[in-house]
Amino acid sequence: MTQQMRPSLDDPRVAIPAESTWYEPAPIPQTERQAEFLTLREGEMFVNMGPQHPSTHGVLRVIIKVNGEKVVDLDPVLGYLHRGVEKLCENADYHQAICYTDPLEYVASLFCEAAPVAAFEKLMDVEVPLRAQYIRVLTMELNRIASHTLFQGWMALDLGGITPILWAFIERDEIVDMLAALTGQKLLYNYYRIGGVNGDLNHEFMSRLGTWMSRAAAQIDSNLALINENEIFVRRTRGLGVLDAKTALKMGVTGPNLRASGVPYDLRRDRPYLVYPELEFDVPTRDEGDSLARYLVRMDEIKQSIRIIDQVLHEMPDGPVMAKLPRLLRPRPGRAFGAVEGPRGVYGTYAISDGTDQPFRMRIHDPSFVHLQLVGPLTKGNLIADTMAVMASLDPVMGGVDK
Amino acid sequence: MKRLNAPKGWSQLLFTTPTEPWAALRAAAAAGAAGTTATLTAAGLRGRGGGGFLTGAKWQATAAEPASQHYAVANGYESDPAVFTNRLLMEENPQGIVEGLAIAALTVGAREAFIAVRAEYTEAIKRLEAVITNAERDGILGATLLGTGRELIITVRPLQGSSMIGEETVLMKALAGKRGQPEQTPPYPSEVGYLGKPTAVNNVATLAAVPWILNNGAAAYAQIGDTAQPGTVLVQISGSVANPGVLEVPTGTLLNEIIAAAGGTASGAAIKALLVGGPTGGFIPANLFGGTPYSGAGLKSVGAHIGSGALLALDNSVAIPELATMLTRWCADEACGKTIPCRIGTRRLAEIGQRFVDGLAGPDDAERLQKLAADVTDSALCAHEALAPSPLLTGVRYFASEFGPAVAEPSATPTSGRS
Amino acid sequence: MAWNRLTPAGRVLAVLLPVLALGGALTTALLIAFGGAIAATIGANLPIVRFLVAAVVTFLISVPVAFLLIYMEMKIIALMNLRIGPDRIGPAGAVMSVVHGLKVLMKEDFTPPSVDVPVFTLAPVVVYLASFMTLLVIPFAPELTSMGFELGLLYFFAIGGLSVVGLMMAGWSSFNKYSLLGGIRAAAQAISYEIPLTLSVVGIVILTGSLSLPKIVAAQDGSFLDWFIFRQPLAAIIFFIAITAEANRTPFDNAEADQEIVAGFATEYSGMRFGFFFFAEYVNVFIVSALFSAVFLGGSNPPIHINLHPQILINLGMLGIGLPLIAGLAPVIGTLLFAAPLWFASTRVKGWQALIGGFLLFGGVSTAAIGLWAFAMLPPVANLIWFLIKTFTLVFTFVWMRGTLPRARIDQLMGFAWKWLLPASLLNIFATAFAVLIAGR
Amino acid sequence: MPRIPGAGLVSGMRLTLTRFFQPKRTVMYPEAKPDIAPRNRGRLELVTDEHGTLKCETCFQCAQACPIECIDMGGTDTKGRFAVHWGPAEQYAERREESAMRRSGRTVSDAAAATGATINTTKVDEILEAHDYDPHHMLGILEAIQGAYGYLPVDALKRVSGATGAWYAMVYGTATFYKHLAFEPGVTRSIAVCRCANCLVSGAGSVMGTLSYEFATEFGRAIPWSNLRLESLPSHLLGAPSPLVVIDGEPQRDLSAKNAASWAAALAGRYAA
Repeated sequence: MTQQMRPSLDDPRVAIPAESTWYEPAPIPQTERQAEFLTLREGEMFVNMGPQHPSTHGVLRVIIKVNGEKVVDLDPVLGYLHRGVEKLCENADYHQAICYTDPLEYVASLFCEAAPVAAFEKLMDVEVPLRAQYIRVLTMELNRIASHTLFQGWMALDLGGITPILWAFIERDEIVDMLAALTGQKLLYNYYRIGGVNGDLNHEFMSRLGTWMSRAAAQIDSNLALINENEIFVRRTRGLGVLDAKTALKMGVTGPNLRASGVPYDLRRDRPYLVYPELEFDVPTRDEGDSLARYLVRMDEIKQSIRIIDQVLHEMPDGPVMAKLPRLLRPRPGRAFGAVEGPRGVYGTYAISDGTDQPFRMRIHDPSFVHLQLVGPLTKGNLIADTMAVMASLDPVMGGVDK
Repeated sequence: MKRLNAPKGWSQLLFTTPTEPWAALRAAAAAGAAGTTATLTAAGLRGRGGGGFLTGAKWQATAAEPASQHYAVANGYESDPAVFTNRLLMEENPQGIVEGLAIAALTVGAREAFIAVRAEYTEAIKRLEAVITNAERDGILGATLLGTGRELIITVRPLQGSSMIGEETVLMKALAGKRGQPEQTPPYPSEVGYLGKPTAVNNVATLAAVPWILNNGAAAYAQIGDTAQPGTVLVQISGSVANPGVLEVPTGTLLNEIIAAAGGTASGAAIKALLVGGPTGGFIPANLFGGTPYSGAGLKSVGAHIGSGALLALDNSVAIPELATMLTRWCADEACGKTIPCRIGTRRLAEIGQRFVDGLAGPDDAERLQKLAADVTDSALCAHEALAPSPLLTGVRYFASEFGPAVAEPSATPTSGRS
Repeated sequence: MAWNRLTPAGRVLAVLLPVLALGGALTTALLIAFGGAIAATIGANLPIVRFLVAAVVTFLISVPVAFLLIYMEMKIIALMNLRIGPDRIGPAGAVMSVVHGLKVLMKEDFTPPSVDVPVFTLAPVVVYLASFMTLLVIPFAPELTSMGFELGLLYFFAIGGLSVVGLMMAGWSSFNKYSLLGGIRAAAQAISYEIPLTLSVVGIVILTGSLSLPKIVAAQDGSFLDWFIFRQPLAAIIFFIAITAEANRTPFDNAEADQEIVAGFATEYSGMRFGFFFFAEYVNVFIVSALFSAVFLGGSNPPIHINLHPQILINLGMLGIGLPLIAGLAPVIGTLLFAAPLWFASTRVKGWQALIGGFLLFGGVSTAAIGLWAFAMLPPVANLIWFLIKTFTLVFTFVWMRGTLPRARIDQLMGFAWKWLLPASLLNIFATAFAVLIAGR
Repeated sequence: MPRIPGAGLVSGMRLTLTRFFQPKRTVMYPEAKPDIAPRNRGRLELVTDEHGTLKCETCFQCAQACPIECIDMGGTDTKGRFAVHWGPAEQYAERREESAMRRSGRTVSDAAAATGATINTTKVDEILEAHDYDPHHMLGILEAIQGAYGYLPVDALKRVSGATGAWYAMVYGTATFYKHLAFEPGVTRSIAVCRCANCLVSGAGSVMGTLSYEFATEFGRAIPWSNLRLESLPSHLLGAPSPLVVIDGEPQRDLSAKNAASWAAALAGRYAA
């Protein structure tokens, strides 16, 4: 009489005597996720982080397979913030569509407006007045600084330092208050219009900007001193999550994450838009490609942004801030792609018009979504704590990822 | 519509003009507020407007409420278009009503009092005003009340435009010239009433009994009628009876006796049902006439209420579902629109009723009717809404066969939504 | 019975007074009957009684200490963050942490369904017990040491190491992967740092020849140059780093790294059970600071001995009948004296306001005066104050570090302990032993 | 990274200690309000011009343009009368309400107001004087105005609102609530049907059903393009036969339960002709 055998519960490859089925029936996986549990090896376990977790930047869910502290595999689960923005935009007219794109990137929402506005302007062949272009550059660079300062705080917070985030918020609040004086809102500005901007610079904004500019560089430098030189911080980020230039280009990485890998690609210089060709600025790059490099590239960009703002304030011409446009916009049938260089990478919008007052199709490209797929490859083999460091250094914003 | 002669043995007091005018007012002034309320409480006089509060307790609460001013209001506004009990009372016994209101004002410490009357009742207004003018001339009312130096101004206020004004919170608003929509109670008008001040609101039928009680003693009143709710009430009986008219009956009189007092059926055909309480009242089938006393508790147990005091005798020529649906539609049209279950629910109730009438009712309409009625009743802000489903409910309860198979089959006696 | 007419306070009194009277009478009777026997029993078992009293007292002071430390942490970090921090409850928000404690007490004490209930319930108790039991050997002052026995240092390390058991229990029983990771991290970290911690004080043990904390403190008597931090600087650095890890403080707070493993071993805890972990953490901070100041900063010794013993002690018996008179009149006269300037300062000040102000001022001034007198005249008070100053300076340093530094990674942390601290502490032992040998002491 | 190990940590510690003593940036919110720019558009509100008149014209363009439909205004009550519900009464102003009435589909029945003409308000002033400008006598005032003009002119309501200090919304609400108050000028004739239980039993229901079907309107409203109103009688006349139908104040006596439906159809036919 041969003994009946069955696969073990712990390891399906091991056969054990089947008597045990009397009290331990072999589980039949109902879902793909359950089936994954059968692949666990000795000493491994799944740890489910998020969608509610202190450091998943919103509602990201990451399922980590760990062996002790070591990350064996990592699976980001998206969609907890999905609102169907593209579809909403396709059911709104061209002006209304802009306000749906704002909350995609709630940290630097001006860039998410700028991309569809650029696409629509190409679609309608609108000439934006020069002053409006300067104002756009000014506000976008301010927003970039706000975003990067906040990134610095987040990065430190994810590594366990609690003070930088509060200092970062002080800086960010000043910029955001300044933009609120101009646009009327602190978070979702909804300031750019097809053919210009909604309202000229006002005294309130200019006075706040002047106060801030007079000490911004020194203050940000001083804030940076807390963690840039810190041994613990540097040791935790140096050499962590190294992304080489080839992989980065293959994966479609853009923005500071790409420049930290040594590829000097910046849309502002390489595919110029607005008045960037007339302005003088450097594109900071680094060759290491690790988390520290991604952090430092962003900190260098803050200085370049301050430089751009300085030039814009000196060169801004007088004139109208809004092109003459009909009330109801009905572009000719056609298609257009507009893109801007944001604090996280290239924000793009691809719009197709069918001649009505609503876009027939509107596709939104968000860099955070692209960068999030790097988390897996970059963290495998590192520790749980490094997952947070890598994720923070990639700086994803879940609003744009889930759209 | 006329007054009917009551059978022998029924106490008649509301229409009796006091033999000695203003004696009760003087007695009340002598007894003081506490004495008056004690007498009324001992007599067991309860409000005739529907709430059934002890009048003495109500006045005591109003007087005890600290405020710069108190008011007294006589509610002579009849909600139902075809009920004339109050009108008859105001025309025949204005003296008793004015005196009762003066006693109320004296007790609660009011310097101003109103009699709210339907603007159509020109004769009643004339007679009430005559009494007031004479009293002011004699120095009994007006600038000096009974010569004490306190003032008491009684004004007759004609109102019209909405049948909701009969509700006391609505009456407060209508008097103040606002939209006639009810308010959440409590606070009752005895705490927050006319212009936000404590106000004693009483039906004219209640007030007319007050001088009689003070003249003849509390014990005499307490012996009349039902023990829980002593006294007499005014009833208007109409429909297929031989002598339609207004009748003063002691509480607790059986419905049978009331029909008999009105002379029985007019056509000789048997009375199938009695609609008790006006448009928001309930149908009572003939087999319950003998066992149902005309009192608040007695009527409530069979799904009806005293309401405006209207009794409508129905013979076999009337289809109950059709009448119930029309009454519900009246309730829907008169809804003030403040409570949404009332505004929309009564309309839906009427639609369900119409489906029964047309024979289009679905199998679940009976259940839906009960659920919706329970919702409307539970969310009620005023009596109108709380009672609006009762025609349909009592119709379904007692005349299920007329509503067709959808209602008749599920069970013999479907429970009412409230219970 | 006029019970209904009594106020609540009156009812309490009406119940309490007879009970107290009865209890007092009974106690008196018992004392009269068995007083001698009781006294004899106490006298015969003095160490046990002493231990019990000390345990109760340390348990009672551990809670206010935790409250004070929580408040310090909130306030200091807030100020470093350019915030204001707690400021609503109490003066400068000082009562905030007490309110936090009350809040924790009133929260639902939830036991998740899958946990190992006995272990889950015991874990906070073990952790809290371990931390407050180490308070017993802290030499607050030579006269104020609860249990100044020999082997005190060893006792401290042994009992302090017990808290790891509690953390492991919490992590294992919670049926939560974060808790498990947190518990194991805590265990690994504590065991690794126990070794450099213990080895770093061996040099001092060699120098003093004793494991008793009072004796170590006594060995540092003299000026601040006699403190062991100057004689054993390497040991002091190792010891400081090790106690930071022992107390689970930033940058070594991996066991409850909220950015990584939510709340570590305490993830599944709520209500007062979480409160016990929380309190234990802060009591631990106080204890390790106290230990550092005792071992390296001279404990209760003043930095410089200044002979400030003015012989102005009034012989109270000399006053005779005047003593109660002065004791009674001094507050009245003092209050009036302090109230007078307030009263004359502004016409808007009402009489009673001036009197209350005067009384408070008098209270403050007289308390300060008595405190100064006690500091000058009573050595235990002065010693305690020096000890607390040193301890709280260290507590401030810990909070300051929390406000500044990010967290070290767990492998770097372990590597640091085994690759750097352990060799360094061994080096320290050899150097000290060699020096002692050379000096011939 | 600095050469000396730990120097970075120490410099960080030094920085936090300096910040420890620096002035704090907290805004003590309930006591001190944050510095909000005048352009801030945090909350939807109705703004007024320099004369205190609301700038909103109730053109509904904002509600149409709002992509997430958070702006809404207007609605109908059970009576089929228009009632604006846009925020609390304090946000109303006369200009808004009129245009709300005008634009929301309800024709402004007051032709004078619709064309911008005004009425002679001396009689209104007399009535107000007689009622002592007391807003608590609103019902009496409105009834007197209806008595004087035959209907309630919008100008008169404005005048009442201005003189008594009552919100126009309240005046308007009161005027629309009570059924005996009418907005339509020139409606002189009425067909009134009693709806008491007696009459319903004896055929008033079928009269009403037929009439409202034939005239395509509800009871309580004017019949479009005519000077006729369908009313439900506020009270039954004493001694009238049932069912009771009153045409222009004249009780109709040739009705009974049997012929009610055919009688109503004949009546409607007569009026249609």
